[in-house]
Amino acid sequence: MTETIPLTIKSAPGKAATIGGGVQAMAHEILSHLERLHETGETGAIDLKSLPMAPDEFHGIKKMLGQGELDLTVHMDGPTRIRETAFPGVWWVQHKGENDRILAEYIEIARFPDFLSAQPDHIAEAVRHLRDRLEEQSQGAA
Amino acid sequence: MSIDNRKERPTIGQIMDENGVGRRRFLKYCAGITALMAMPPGMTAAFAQQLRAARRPTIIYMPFQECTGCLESLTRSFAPSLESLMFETISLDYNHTLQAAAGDAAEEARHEAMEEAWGEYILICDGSIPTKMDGIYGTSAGHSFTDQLHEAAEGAAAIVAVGVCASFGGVGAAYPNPTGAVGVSEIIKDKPIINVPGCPPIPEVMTGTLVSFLASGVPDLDNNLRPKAFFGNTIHDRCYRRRFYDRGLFAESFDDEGARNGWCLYKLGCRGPTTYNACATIKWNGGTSWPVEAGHGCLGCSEPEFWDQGGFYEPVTSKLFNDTGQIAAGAAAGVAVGAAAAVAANRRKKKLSGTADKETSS
Amino acid sequence: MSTATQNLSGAPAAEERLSPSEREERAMSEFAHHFGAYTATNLESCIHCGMCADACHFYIATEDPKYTPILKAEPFKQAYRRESGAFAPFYKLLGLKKKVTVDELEEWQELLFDSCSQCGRCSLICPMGIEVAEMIEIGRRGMAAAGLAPKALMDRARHQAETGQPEESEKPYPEVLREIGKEHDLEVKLDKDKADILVCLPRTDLDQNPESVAAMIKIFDRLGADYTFRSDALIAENYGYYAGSRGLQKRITSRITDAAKKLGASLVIVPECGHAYTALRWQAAEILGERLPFRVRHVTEFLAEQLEAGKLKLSKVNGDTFAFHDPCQLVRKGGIMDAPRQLMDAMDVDLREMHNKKGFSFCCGGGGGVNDLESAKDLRNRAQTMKLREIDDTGAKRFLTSCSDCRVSFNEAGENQDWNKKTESLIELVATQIKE
Amino acid sequence: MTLLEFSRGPMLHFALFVFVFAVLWRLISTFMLGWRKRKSEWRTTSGSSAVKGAIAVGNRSWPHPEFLERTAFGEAVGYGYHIGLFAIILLGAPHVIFWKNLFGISATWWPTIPSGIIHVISVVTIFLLLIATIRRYMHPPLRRISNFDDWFTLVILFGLMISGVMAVFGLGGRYEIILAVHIISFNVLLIWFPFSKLMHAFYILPARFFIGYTHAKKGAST
Repeated sequence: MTETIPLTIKSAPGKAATIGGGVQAMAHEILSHLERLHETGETGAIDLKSLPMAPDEFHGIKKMLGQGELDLTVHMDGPTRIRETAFPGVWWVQHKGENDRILAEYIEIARFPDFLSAQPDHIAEAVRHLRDRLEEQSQGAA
Repeated sequence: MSIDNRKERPTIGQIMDENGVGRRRFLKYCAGITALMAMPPGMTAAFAQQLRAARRPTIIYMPFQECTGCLESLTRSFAPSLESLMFETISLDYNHTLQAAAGDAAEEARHEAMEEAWGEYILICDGSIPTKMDGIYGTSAGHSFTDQLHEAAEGAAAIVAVGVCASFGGVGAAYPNPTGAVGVSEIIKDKPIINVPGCPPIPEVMTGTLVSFLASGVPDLDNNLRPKAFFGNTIHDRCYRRRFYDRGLFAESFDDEGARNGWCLYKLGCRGPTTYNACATIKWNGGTSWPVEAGHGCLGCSEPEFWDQGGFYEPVTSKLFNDTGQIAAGAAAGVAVGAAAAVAANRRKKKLSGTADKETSS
Repeated sequence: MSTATQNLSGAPAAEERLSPSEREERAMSEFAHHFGAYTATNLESCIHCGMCADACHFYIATEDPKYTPILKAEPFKQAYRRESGAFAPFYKLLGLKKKVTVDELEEWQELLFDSCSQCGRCSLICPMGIEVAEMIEIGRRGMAAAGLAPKALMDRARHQAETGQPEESEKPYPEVLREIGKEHDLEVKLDKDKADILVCLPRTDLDQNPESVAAMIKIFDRLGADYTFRSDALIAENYGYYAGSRGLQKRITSRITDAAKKLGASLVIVPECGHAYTALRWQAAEILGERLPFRVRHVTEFLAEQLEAGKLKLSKVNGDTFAFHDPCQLVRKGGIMDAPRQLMDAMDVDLREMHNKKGFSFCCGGGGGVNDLESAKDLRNRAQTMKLREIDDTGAKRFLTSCSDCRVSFNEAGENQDWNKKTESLIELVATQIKE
Repeated sequence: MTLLEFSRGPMLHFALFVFVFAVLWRLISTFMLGWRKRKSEWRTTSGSSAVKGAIAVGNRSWPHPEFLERTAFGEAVGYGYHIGLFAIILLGAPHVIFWKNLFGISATWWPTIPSGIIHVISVVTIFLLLIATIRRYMHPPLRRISNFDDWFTLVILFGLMISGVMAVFGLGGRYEIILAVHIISFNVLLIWFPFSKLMHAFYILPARFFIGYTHAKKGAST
């Protein structure tokens, strides 16, 4: 039982130590979120836009997190890109508006990115819609 | 006016559905807004839900002593996209400057709009209000600005003071303030007031404030009544040049090596350390750039007494001693009093030591 | 004022009859006499760093904070702040500095007399460069003026001013001197009318160390100097200085200076006594307010000059190792840095230096009149213990010094603590090694 | 008028006035109290004594090794916070700007230390001041001779240092308020200066010179 289970990753995580303190701190924050997700299922997120980061730090974090299996782009008033990092459960989410302007960019720690899930109020409405449809049908049948 | 003539208005969610705006498009828009407001990304979905449930607001936009710069800024805030739709949704029911109607027709339209949403509309004020000589420095439709403000404020759910003038008096209140100009909060005391200062304010901050008010009411405010979400940090705290400050690297003039290297502009009068605003993160012109990035220090336009903080090119810590005469007078007086004290002490010594000296001389 | 003259007339009970307010007034008056730019700079400079405590043998020996040197100067400082400092009127008006009261002065008597030997080590450590010892000395002067100096010192000072010797002795000291001469088969040149050199003697040597007196006579004889002792100016010590009384100190000093002037002497020799040196070498001219028409030299200083001039020839001491105690008043405060060592070098003395030597030497524990105070006995014993240990640490067999007062102190300490060394006089050693 | 404007406007003006006025008052009155003419036969001439006096001004900065065993700790702490304070005040970038503005000089030669180093120095200096304070309280002679002057001066220094650090690190409230508190504590320091032990900054020169001079004349140890 000593053999390690290999993670399926596209690019190996970079070495954070060579980048600097800011990246280290970020890595620790992600780790604590990830532990919580693992133990309690609680999700978390870290906003990247509000952190005053130097470009090299930003790239340092990107490099450290690496690239996982998924890399989706959704076009919707500009591209929204959702990447799974080399650490499953850690997602890199970037919303761009028209003209490639970044609206929001954050790291999400969750089983699945919230943006892609159906929201409760959406679902509530879907329940209503589907019920209406069925009623229409049954009325039509009658 | 009373609440009897109020009209039921659709929710924002309904408007979005009518315009065929997908839910994820809306969610994405909200992600942008929450990011602007530095809300945790996990809050986005909840925020979107609240915003969808909010009713389409009525907005009354009242210009006073203003230059239309803030309105220019506001109307330029949106690229033709979902944001513009949001803007239309919260569009102005009354605005002097933008609407086609003029004169009595305009006044009538305003009163109608106010009546239809009495007690629920948002009043946006732009410009300072002159108070000297019963406010005759600013009148419109035969009423002074103060009277108009009082009337419009009465039926408002909240007031948003847009720009440094409406917030704190701004340029109108600059020394010597001939018209007795003040900000809205000096006159209206019984309504929630949100200040969105700046000259002009960042457009995203204006819409962000409005949207967050729609979703969850009056946001957390600082002691200058500014939303903490946008005005919680200084420019200096969030400045990308901060690390040069920390390393003691400063531009000494606008054309020196330091300026070319993009070093800290503190010594050139940057007001970053004492200015609370979101320029460093949200930036201007759709995130293109902002003053410090363009090589000029912050002027501190979102702060009270913006115009009276000393020269723009004097550092924050400056505006110090300029009266050398006073120092010289102090020095001269010190020497004189010191000499007098010594003379008095020597006289006292002679008196006190009279016996002792006699003792030794005997 | 009548009280003043009474004091000077030396009526023993005069100062005991003073009322508290008279005492306060007199202390203030004496303090005021010392107000000036120099003392002011010293008093204004203190930053209360407490370092002077670490220089003081009395503090180091006891670790009692009240022995912090600058604290001893407090009455004078207080008087200065209230009456002479730049903001004196405010201190006075707002009551920030109270008048120096008799109670305070009485409290300070122990600090100013028992626990200060005027050794001046504190003045060396002060990072601000304050002459702490001098400020304490002024404190003593205020005490003396107020009639609050220890009776043991005051009585002796008055006696010395009146009669030339501090206490009645079995025989008058000139008589004692003559007998010592007879005993050692030496001719005593006493009371010559004219002489180039006036030599004084410590009364402690006359009382306790006749060998030392004989050594002085022998040395001056061998040098063939034109010298004399004078009955009216025989005793070198100045109890007026010990007690802090400016008036008495001046009268006692005048005995020597007047005699020297009468003799037409060009040189006055201070014998092995530290305070006598300070009193005559550095304070006589100041207290008399005139330049002295003669030079004042300590005997070691004089002998070193003779050595250099080739007039004094010394033979070598063999064998033993020596330690030497630098008397504070001669070395640290008096500036006789090299003379004793020049003499020892000439005798090829195998000198083992103490850890604190020359200007940094610890006091013997009994200088400045402390030896004369019964009340100070315990305190000085504790300081002496420290000193004896330092001497023993040198590993030297024999122990030398050049001050009779220090010898008194070391002898007392030696007796108390069963110390195995005898304190010897440098002059005696020179006398035994002097070549024909 | 905001607190910040008050602190660096009228209050600073007032504090500077008091400082210059009272410092000169105290110094002038001290040095005009009269000099005694000394009459002893000196070992050295006045000229060479003056040289020795000047040397003593520098020499006293370094303790004699004989005393170090007992005083090294106190000396080190004292030295430490003095160096710290001077480095911060004279070489910290915002302070340099402050002085330049105050004196109206451009002084492009005036160097600054990178803020990161100043931050470290500040924290160390506060720590050393704290040790000095504890020592003043714990060390018996120090405690015995300490008075209001000593304690109050420390309070002001702490106020100054802590508000400065808080302003720099953005702690405890809004920057301009903390900055104002910082400048106000500086003003209080300026006003307190001439009446307090802080005057040692001026007296240290003449006092050391005098002891060097008078001891040289006697040949005594300095």
